[in-house]
Amino acid sequence: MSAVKPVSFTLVITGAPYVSQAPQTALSFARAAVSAGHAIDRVFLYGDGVHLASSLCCAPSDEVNWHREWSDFIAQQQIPAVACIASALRRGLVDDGEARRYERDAHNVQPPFRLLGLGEWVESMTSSSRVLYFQPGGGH
Amino acid sequence: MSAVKPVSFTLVITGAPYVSQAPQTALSFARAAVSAGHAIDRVFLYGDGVHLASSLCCAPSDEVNWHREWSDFIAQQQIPAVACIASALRRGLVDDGEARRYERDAHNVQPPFRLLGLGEWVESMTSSSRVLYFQPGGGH
Amino acid sequence: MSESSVADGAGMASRHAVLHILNKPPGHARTHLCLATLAATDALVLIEDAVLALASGLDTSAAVYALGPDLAARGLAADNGQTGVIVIDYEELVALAAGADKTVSW
Amino acid sequence: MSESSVADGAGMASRHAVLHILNKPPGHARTHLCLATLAATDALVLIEDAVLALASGLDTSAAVYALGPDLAARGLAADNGQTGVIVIDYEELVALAAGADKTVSW
Amino acid sequence: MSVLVIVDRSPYGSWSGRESMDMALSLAAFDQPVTLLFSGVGVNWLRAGQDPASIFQKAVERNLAAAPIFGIGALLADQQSLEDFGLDASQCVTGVMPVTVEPTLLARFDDVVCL
Amino acid sequence: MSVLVIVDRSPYGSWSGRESMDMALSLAAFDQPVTLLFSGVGVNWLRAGQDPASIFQKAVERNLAAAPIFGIGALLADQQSLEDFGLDASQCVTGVMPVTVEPTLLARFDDVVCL
Repeated sequence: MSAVKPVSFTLVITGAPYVSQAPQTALSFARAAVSAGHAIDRVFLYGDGVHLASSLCCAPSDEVNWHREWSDFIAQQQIPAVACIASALRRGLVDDGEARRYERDAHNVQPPFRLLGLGEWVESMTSSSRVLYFQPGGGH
Repeated sequence: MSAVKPVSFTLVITGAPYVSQAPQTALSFARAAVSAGHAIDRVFLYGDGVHLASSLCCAPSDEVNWHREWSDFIAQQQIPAVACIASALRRGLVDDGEARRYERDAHNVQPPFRLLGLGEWVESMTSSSRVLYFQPGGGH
Repeated sequence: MSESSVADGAGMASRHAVLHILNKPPGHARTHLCLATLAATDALVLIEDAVLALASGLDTSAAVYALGPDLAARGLAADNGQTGVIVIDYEELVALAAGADKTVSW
Repeated sequence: MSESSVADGAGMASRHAVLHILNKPPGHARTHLCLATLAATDALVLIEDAVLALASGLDTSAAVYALGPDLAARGLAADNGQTGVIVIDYEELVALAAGADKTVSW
Repeated sequence: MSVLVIVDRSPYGSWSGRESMDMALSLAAFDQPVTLLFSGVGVNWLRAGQDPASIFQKAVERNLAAAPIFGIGALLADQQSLEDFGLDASQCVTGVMPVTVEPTLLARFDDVVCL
Repeated sequence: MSVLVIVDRSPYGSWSGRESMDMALSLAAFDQPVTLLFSGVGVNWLRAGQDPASIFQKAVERNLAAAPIFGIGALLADQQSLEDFGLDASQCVTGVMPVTVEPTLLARFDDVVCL
């Protein structure tokens, strides 16, 4: 691995689990990056990717639980994990604070994911060596 | 309107609000159908369309609240409204009963939408005069 | 539009074996599939992003309808490059769907 | 794959100005856009549905890589109609991305 | 009522094709006549030797080969699309019938579903 | 760091194009150099005279015309795509600059974003 100089990645995920392959490919990439000694500065969920932060997704019992795989990886590696607040609210993803603000009786954003603005992504664009996008395929 | 013999429609919606135009077009169609004296047997949410049943979607204040528009229309017209349970569970939509079964501390399916199987759609295929599909465009 | 034009829409629909309803933009693989199955005696209704086909061109001998609100949203008119397209509203779309033998949503 | 081939991957990447990562299936408009911006000195990595391009054919003089697990999932091998394609794993994809001047995710 | 369910989405990159096949299986489970048609990139669902376990997804190949047992009338595939992806019958799951996609094809069915 | 944000999704049928434009506006809001490129069906975002209120959606035309005020460097449009959709500069919002989409175009930017 010494041939590759360590860099820092931000991974942007714009496809939902069990709808697109994006969260799966991103996780395989993330694990390989960490193994190779690279840093992951941030995981940023945008567009339909915010559904990866849902605490209410009930994966079929015979399929991999991508929510749990991602949550565990993020927690183990202590990677800041952000879902875009604008994408999230319009797609029915709210955390405790937004639930109060919008007077909803439930919330469904799974920590360690946090709802924050696109400024987090801009920060990655200026500070990470590479920003990669894991998107839906041609599904729709 | 007398030129058109009244028929019964089932409307299947497979695109999410604020992601695709599908729920908007479907509602305009549904309102026009009811005005013309046609019956709507059932609204069936499938695929990403299940997000229309979310109780936690917080629409931007300067945009139409499609969740409320649809809920009000369904309640006023007393149209059976179903979200496919398999599509819903893998996309993070659970009702009270499924929340208990999967041991989740919240639920986010807005009545009058109910979670039921594809058998409801099959029933529409055999009993409705026309089954129309309102799908995502070429967004992904 | 007037009620008589709604009745006209239904009358036209009754001549069409299949009413094809397309919402995909030009260039989408689904557009090709729709056109490959479109008989000259069928009718095609362009809704949502599919109305952009009026600007890029559409090669069919079938009857073509386009949903007016979707045209207006995109700054298009029926005469945007394509001739013989009939602009309809949601009421007429309902009449076409109710009057057709069969509908396919592409 | 061996560590030395990972190093090779990184070595190759350093020669490429832009690493294009494509996940759309053949026929998708994005595929055309990707190919239109692909320089002969760039590299193209096919992942997810894009690996199907090995079956349908791909016209480029740029270096082409394809993600092995996505090929296997779809029952394809590197020699499926397309010559000169280099099969890589996630480790090599990371090395390519880390070593490239710039990456574009299509 | 006989229904044609068309699958024109590619395998594994999105779940859309699976959800179409679930519809076909559901019709069959309720004893409704149903036929599957694979078109465009969708024909790649039919390729023999798929190993989706490599990307941690479930295989559909065996389900498709067993389609008649589940009550699905036929597995049709667009001849042109098969050629576009270098597929002939010997490289497909068993029971695939190539057809030409043309207007008369739809006329054989009471309903057509294409998600 | 200068960023090219590419919009190749059609207007109104999906929100994807808007979410790309939000990214461009966000970069501009944080004083990062950013350019928008419209390509394929995406060039239809640039057509003058859009009336999305007819389908109860928000207009973006005025925002695009005001792009320089928001700090967006330029509104580029693929010349071929403009022709494909029968558009010339006079039918577009003001300030659109036609370009040829080719490898050298990307070389002018440090980063390229295409959702």
